[in-house]
Amino acid sequence: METIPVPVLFFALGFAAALARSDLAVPDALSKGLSLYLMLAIGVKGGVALAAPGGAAGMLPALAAGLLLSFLLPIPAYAGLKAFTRLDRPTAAAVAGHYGSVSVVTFAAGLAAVQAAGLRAEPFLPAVLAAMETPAILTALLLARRGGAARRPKDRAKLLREVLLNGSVVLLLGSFLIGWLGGARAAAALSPFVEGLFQGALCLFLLDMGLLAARQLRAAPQALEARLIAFGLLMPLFGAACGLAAGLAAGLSPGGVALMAVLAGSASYIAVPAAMRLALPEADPGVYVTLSLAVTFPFNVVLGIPLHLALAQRLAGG
Amino acid sequence: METIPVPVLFFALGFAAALARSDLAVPDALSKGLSLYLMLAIGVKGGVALAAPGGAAGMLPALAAGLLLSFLLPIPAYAGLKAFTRLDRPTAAAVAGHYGSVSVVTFAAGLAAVQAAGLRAEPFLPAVLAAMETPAILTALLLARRGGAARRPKDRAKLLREVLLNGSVVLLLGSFLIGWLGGARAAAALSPFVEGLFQGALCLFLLDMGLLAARQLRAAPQALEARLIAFGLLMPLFGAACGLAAGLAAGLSPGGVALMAVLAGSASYIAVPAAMRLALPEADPGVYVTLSLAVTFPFNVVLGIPLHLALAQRLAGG
Amino acid sequence: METIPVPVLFFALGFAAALARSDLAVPDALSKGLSLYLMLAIGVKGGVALAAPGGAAGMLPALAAGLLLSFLLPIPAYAGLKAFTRLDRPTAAAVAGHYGSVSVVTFAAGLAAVQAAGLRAEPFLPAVLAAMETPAILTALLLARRGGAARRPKDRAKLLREVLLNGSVVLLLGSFLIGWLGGARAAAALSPFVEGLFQGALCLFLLDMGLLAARQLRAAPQALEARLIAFGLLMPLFGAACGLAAGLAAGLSPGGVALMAVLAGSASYIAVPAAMRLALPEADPGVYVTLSLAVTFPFNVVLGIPLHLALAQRLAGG
Amino acid sequence: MTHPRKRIEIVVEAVRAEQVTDLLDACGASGWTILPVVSGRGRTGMRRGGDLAGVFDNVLVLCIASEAVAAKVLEAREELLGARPAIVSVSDCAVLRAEHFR
Amino acid sequence: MTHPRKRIEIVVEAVRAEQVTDLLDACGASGWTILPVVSGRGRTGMRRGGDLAGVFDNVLVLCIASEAVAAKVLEAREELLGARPAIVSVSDCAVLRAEHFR
Amino acid sequence: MTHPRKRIEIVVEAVRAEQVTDLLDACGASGWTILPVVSGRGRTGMRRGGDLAGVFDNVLVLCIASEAVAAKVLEAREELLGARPAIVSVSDCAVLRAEHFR
Ligand SMILES: Nc1ncnc2c1ncn2[C@@H]1O[C@H](COP(=O)(O)O)[C@@H](O)[C@H]1O
Ligand SMILES: Nc1ncnc2c1ncn2[C@@H]1O[C@H](COP(=O)(O)O)[C@@H](O)[C@H]1O
Ligand SMILES: Nc1ncnc2c1ncn2[C@@H]1O[C@H](COP(=O)(O)O)[C@@H](O)[C@H]1O
Ligand code: NA
Ligand code: NA
Ligand code: NA
Repeated sequence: METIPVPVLFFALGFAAALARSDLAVPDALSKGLSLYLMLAIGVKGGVALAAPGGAAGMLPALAAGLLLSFLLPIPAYAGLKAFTRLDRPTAAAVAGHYGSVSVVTFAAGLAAVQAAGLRAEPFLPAVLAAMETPAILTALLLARRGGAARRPKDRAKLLREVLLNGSVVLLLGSFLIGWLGGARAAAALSPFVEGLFQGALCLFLLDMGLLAARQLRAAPQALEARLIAFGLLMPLFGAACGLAAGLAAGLSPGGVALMAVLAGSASYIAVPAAMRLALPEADPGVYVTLSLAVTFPFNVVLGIPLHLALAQRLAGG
Repeated sequence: METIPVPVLFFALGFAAALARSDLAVPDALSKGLSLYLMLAIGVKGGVALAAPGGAAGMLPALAAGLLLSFLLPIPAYAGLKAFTRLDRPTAAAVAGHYGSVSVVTFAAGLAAVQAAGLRAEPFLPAVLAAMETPAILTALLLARRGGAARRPKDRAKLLREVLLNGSVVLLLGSFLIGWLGGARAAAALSPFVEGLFQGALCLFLLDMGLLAARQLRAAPQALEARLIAFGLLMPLFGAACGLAAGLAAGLSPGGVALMAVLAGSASYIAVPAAMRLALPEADPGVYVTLSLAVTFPFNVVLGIPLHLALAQRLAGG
Repeated sequence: METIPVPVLFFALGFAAALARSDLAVPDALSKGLSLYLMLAIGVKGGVALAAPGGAAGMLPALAAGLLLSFLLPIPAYAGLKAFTRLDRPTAAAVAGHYGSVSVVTFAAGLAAVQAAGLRAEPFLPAVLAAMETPAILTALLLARRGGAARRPKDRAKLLREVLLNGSVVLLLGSFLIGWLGGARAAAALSPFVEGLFQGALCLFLLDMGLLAARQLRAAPQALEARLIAFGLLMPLFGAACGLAAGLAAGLSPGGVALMAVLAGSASYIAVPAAMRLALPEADPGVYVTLSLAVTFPFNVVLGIPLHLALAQRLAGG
Repeated sequence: MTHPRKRIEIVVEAVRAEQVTDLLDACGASGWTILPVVSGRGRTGMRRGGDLAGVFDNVLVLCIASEAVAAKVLEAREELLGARPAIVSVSDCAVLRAEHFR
Repeated sequence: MTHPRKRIEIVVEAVRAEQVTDLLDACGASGWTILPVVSGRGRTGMRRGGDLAGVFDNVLVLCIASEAVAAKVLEAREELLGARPAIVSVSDCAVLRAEHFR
Repeated sequence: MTHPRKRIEIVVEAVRAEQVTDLLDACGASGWTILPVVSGRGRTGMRRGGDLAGVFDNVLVLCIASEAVAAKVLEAREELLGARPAIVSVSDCAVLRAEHFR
């Protein structure tokens, strides 16, 4: 108990409250506001740190590793789903896309855990986070479309915009850039906002995620088939293992290796579902939202992060 | 003027603005967000303090006193309403339930006043606050149902859930528990959030309460009958007197005694109205919301709290 | 780049994101909440500083100058619009009203720039800001009504209320008064809220303003006629010149002179549009919202403020 | 190509919306949609949401159903309405894809 | 069991909603309901709310009224609409509890 | 004084609303209005918004159009609906100011 991070306790509180059918609820506008805040804060803090002397050392290999992971991870995910579950092709492809992409809040919780363990992490990881959001969507579409019908050009343009310019990527990268441009000036002006409030905002947001996850579990029991749950627990471990390897190969510090594992092991629950709903209307959102939000997210936050952190410390020294 | 607390001035600003029919308004989602924040902050701060050595001393008698007050206060309230006003039985019972229960924001304003007076309060009072929210609802239902119709089982289950697991109780108790489990760790991580912002959030919320109270006064003039207003002013004094006595009997410090009086004298305006609307549809919400929000709440915040504080200092030494 | 303030970079980020049709969006309730916060914080900080010894020196001439500017600036604006554009009378009058009035966020950005330049500003300027919000509305109505139809009395009463008691004036002046009454007490209690968060909240709000401005540009191309754009760029310069002169005449410090120029050069995008939609339904909101929000606001934030600051430092010494 | 159905529209307190949709389900309706309401006026006076407890919020429940289901719903009117603030109206409409509506 | 009434539906600027409901009250309607609108298109182009002043917000006003009241409302159309963005439509419906609707 | 029109009402996923209004525009409708939806039930089960990605949000699209435009819209039903969650209903109404509605 002593060692469970406080934000995780708030996740558990929300989860338990919703399972018990409490009417506790966080207004939509507040959830969205908190998620904007977290992206802004993560971006600015990363950018500011990047501007410090030596901050960019090792960025390119890490970015390349992140892009590659996001592009490639959907392929084993899809293969696994087709081999072991009865999901139709579009739904399997859509699910696979979620696991190549990443979850901002899982990263935030990982960052907090890394810092609580007294480790530092490379400042450019928020840029890696942003870079990993969208490639997986393209892979998922390719997986779904093999032999499928062509899309109308207008839809395709809209989809490309959605994928490349989706709000979270823009805000993350933009804030990162601003933090980097602003440097010490930005740090001084924004520190009470992006540092002081971070933990509190994360707690409130995780409370809401707990509520949403448990409610989703109840709303979409079709995703609760045993083999799907197994996928939702094993795939993040497989992804994290790849992330660990990639982080080590990219020469990151122990904290950075842990966060690469957290990223690769996490699954998107905002950007990818929205893109999939538009691009693959035949895929069942009840399956991919439930797996990502209600199975993999809790698993990562509660068990995955401490595990990856311990492994990273072992393997990378620290 | 010098001595009116700043949050109370914001309440007055909102009240005056709405009376003058200004279009100043706080968005719903923001009010709800602020109220979640206040409960989380009160809970965490209390829990953290409880974890400190000696923090739990005297908790059980205070909890017992709070439960008893919440169960019993509706009875004299109901008797008074039936004797001196013309309210029908369900409405009288519903009103009575509000006065046995408590108001989180009145407690927050009381806490701020206690601290401004240089006093400390027992850290477990947030738990007492949570414990006092719901027993009064059960008493109110018993008062209304004497000889009344039986409810459908499904409704009854829903109602029980609403009563026992209502959002504010769950969040208050959950945050309290998390603060207690997290201890110093939670304090360090969350202090800028739960301490630094508290006064500001309270000001903004009280601004909104002022707007809501004055608008409710204008919307429901039926609650403005002289005898009802008299009830809305005298009942909190009676409740506070009982709270004062209970606090002294439980051996609390002067700040704690003052806050027990504040709790017992306060009336619910979130949890109880919602429960009553479901459980006693025949009761007139125009009466109970107006009395609690627009008569008793302002009275407590402006006059009640300083009065109880002065009395508690007298009677408990300090 | 080094010298562009961080909040302005967030404006640029929002503007660019919306131009590129990203789906980045700030929930309505959050925008409104941030705007309430900024008014509360500006008001309280000003009031607290006013309460310090010597804080009120020079307030009356500045207030008088502000009122005069707000009453009179719509007249040259209207004359210019009638002479050089083809706007109908009600629309020209409505536009003119926006330029006599002021923009709270432009003021906030100006304040941040003044402080970043190491200057101080008179603490009573938030009161001048509040005083300048509404007189311009009356002038605009007179300009529109010359020879026009009389209004129904009920509408007139409603309009007067809207004008005199509009939410931003009430909250600004009320917070100012509370800061002044509360003095050091208010400062101590609210400082983490009104000081610590100010820059961060301003960044988030400017991000949203950038999104809104660019979206408005795309939604109302009729306002993009060359002569209207020219008006939207020249009028703020003319206004700022008058503000500069008035600030010097009122004997303000360099920072104060700069802020008088910022105020006089800014255009309203909340209070005045709402009032004009009610009072002058024949006027085209597509024109006045677009000019104020999407032409003049960005111009002021990006170019106007540094220009006025440089001029003020020249002319007022400092 | 289109098929005749009944369009039932009920304005009711938000706290009581679930009772109404439970009733629609029980009467055999194949679906319903709940829309938010800003404010309303009726016999019980103005109802404008925004109070913290939500007791003054209304919603509008829309249900498209067969004549038979609609008749059942209207018969249950006492349970539906009782003394509470609420209005019910019914009109004719036509739908695509008859198989989607009972 | 049910009684014929008119269902009047008006989409209008949010800032002007109170003028419409005042008119409905003046014409003798016994009630109305205001629903929020996300966005709309009409002669005056796209209207999507979310601007800070709220001038581009629409609402939908729903009023169920007797034939006589509806006729009065439609007669007042100039006052109701003038040059402003707004649409008005009327259809037939049936209500329970006739005494609740004038 | 009033003119007969068709009132088309479509409940559809929020992420797909733009496809529907594009289709209405293409069929020649002179306008439409989008209303928010709190929750709904249909063949595909409960849909309650509030998930962070917005994939479970519905909206209601209202379009008043001439008989001819309405017929075109209904003909496009496959494009409109396909396999997706959505319902379409049509009823009769009358409008003021015919020139405002095609
Ligand atoms: N004639 C009406 N037309 C439209 N909505 C109505 C009408 N009467 C009542 N309502 C709505 O139904 C709610 C409850 O009505 P009531 O039970 O009459 O107070 C009101 O708050 C309105 O939102
Ligand atoms: N044919 C239509 N069907 C449904 N809503 C419409 C229609 N025409 C206009 N509207 C709505 O009425 C508002 C004002 O219309 P207008 O006055 O034509 O600009 C629009 O923003 C739409 O929300
Ligand atoms: N019979 C109905 N009456 C009203 N709304 C319905 C009905 N059936 C479905 N809906 C709405 O249409 C959405 C999609 O329906 P479906 O495609 O059947 O899942 C549902 O979520 C409801 O909001
Ligand atoms: Na991943
Ligand atoms: Na009480
Ligand atoms: Na100006």
